[in-house]
Amino acid sequence: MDDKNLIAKRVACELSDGMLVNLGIGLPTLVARHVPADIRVHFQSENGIVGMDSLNEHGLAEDDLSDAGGNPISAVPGAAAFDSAFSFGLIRGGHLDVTVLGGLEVDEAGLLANWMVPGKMVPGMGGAMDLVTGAKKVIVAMMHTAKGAAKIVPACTLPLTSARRVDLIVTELAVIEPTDAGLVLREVAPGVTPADVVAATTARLIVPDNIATMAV
Amino acid sequence: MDDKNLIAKRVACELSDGMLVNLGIGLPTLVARHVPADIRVHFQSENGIVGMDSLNEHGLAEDDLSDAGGNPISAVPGAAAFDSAFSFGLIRGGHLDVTVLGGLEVDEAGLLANWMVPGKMVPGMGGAMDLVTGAKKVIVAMMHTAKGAAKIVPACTLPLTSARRVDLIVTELAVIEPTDAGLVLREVAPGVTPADVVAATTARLIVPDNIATMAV
Amino acid sequence: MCKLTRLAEAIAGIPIGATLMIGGFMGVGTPERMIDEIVRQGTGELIVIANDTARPGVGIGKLIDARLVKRVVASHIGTNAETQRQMIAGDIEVELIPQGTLAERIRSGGHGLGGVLTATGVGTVAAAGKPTLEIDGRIFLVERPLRADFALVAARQADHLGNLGYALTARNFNPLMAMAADRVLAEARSIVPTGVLPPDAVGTPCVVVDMLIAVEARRG
Amino acid sequence: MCKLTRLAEAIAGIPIGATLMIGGFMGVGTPERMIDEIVRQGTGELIVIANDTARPGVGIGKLIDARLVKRVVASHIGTNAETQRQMIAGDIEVELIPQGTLAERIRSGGHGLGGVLTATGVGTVAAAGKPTLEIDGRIFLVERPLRADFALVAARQADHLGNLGYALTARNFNPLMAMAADRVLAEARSIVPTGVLPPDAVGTPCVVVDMLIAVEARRG
Repeated sequence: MDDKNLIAKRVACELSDGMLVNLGIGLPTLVARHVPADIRVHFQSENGIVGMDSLNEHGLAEDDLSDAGGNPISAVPGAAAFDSAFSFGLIRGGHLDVTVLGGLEVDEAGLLANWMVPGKMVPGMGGAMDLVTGAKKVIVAMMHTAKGAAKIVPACTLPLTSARRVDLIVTELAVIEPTDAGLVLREVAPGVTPADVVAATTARLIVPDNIATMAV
Repeated sequence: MDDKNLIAKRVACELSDGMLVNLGIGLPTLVARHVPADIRVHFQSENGIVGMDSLNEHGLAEDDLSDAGGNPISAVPGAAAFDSAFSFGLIRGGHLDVTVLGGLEVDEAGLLANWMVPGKMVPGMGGAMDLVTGAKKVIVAMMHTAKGAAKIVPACTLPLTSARRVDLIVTELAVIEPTDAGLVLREVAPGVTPADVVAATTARLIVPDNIATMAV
Repeated sequence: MCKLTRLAEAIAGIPIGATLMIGGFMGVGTPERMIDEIVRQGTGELIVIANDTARPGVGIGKLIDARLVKRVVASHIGTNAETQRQMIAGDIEVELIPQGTLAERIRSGGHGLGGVLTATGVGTVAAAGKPTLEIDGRIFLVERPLRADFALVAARQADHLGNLGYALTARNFNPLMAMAADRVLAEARSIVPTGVLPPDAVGTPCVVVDMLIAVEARRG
Repeated sequence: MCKLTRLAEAIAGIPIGATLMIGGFMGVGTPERMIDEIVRQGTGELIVIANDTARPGVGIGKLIDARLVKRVVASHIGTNAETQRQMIAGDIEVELIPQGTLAERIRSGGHGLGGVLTATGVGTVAAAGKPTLEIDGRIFLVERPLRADFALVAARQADHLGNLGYALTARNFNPLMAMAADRVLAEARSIVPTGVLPPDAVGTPCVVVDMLIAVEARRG
């Protein structure tokens, strides 16, 4: 299993039956592939649907049905469509159980920056600020480092996505939980030691005695 | 023609093709009967429909289709249904061309009181406060007096419906326009003199030289 | 996750003194089966948030008749003389809210907004005690969000997942309330297999519905 | 009152420098015929309020390619390198707004509300210069309503009166924008006789639509 699917598979363990879940573009979309067969998770695409599904057959793309990246998708039986105000009512109103997003930086306070790099990349926040502020549980799914540089840092240097602390960080090396006391290392990937994680992290990590190995 | 239909017919002259119109319960509902045949007016019922029509045939009542009084109605081809938030978005957002409401009192400032009599009748404002505050044009359609007592008064004694000045008052005696200068007598009913109107009104009325006779 | 629940069991979960949002407008689009069951179980001291109390013997009026309501938050009660009688006698407390403000306050509670800024009510008794905000030279009331312990909603159709489809003016407050309560109980005139209700006909997505009241068998 | 208008005539009514709301999300549910006609007529210096600018050659991206836009108000532009290029060169001004806030600000403009109270953006650069309000101990931004001179919306179906029905994710911002502009121009994939679109399938009632773009004849 490659790093990204390892991350996605671990994130999928956080999902349970009946949940409403929003997956960010990129790595987070892989999570849908790893949902256990015995539970039903409702995937929202913030452009206006609950019950999105991937479109695996050629020739069935429909102009009026796409994901938040504008790509053709399918819909499960029992899907529901709505406008953008309602879609963000679901997100902001506490109806969204889990959002899984990528990250550029997460810091010791558990704050996320994932929408811009001043002077370099200004894509816009899209729905990210609403998702992080409004979802019941925020999971950051990302590679632990970028070109060798730590992404889990003492304090974000990039503009924040929200003042709300995220709930879980899942990388190819570790599962880390932001808490009142700071970032707690909860799990390491198979073959990875706590020391490996600490070495790849510039933020202070709280390393408990008992650290589980990711069940992936 | 009885007094109430005379009022309704005069109010109907204010309507033009394509307008969105909301008629209050009671006297105002009569206005629908007097719309000229060569124009199409869209009637809103604030409980959630544009394109309401009266139900004239027995046996066609539908449980899920009623007016704001809970009575069965019909719908014209091209009607649209929606929830209460959208319905009041139409009203509050400046999309409603005309609202026609009954009145308990209208005063020299053109302010309307029509939703309660303290200690006597507390029905609630329903949609009246939104209608008077939000509609492009507010027409009060009412009998000129109640049991001999003037309803067009120097200053409302009953709780106001809105701080917004109404645009026109139509009674069985007169058409009166609230203006910056005060209440201006614009028209009298056939057979009624300006002096008759003044006598039935405790508010100061501005009586211009040229007063038309209601074209009813 | 099956949301199908027997009527008696669903209503038994509502404690005395609970705050209920109840859909419907003058009894149209009101969850009649749930109301009848509350009356049967006698769950009292309720706080009811609804557009109106309909008429005696109709919709929410049945809860008033049975004296199960201690407080009503509504836009009008003028069609129900019994509500007015209990109010004047001091047996029931009534808070009146302009209808558009009521709808928007419920939406605000369900959509996670901090409240509503509306010009409706400015300069009237409805503004009493409420903060105001001036925006572009115009005064708006700051109206707070409304939420409830339970929302009792009625739909024309539900599917097996709990998606709800509404019809005509029976829609009214139902989809707004279904977003604004801790527990959402829905009844539908018919329950169809998942997939029968097309995505564009769903007014309330199943994810916000907690219980779907089972239909009683008519055959056999 | 016939709202049917020829495409060229409808677009000719949009002056240089106008503020346009344009429906669609990454080109899905975007009024492509109207956009193509704006490009053909070369109406420039536009202010565009939309979720995004899609991609070069797609939807609103075509207006960017043609350099007809001086200012964009959107939730993201990351999928359009040309928008970013023009922004960095100082040829186009970009205001970024969180997507849920953008949707709600447009709704607020169309529904006559004084603005939106949202926690989204608090403590971030999106809060810069915005007033805040504390409600129940929680801080909310006061976000202002948005309106435009014109809304350009796309529907799956329209009827002869101008009622609009949307499909799936092509709905997105269209019904919100159709409420929030002085003039509303709609195009639909098909226009059906009045009565074909049932009342519950109407997403935008005809009363807010000013012009319905005529379909070009395909037969004969």
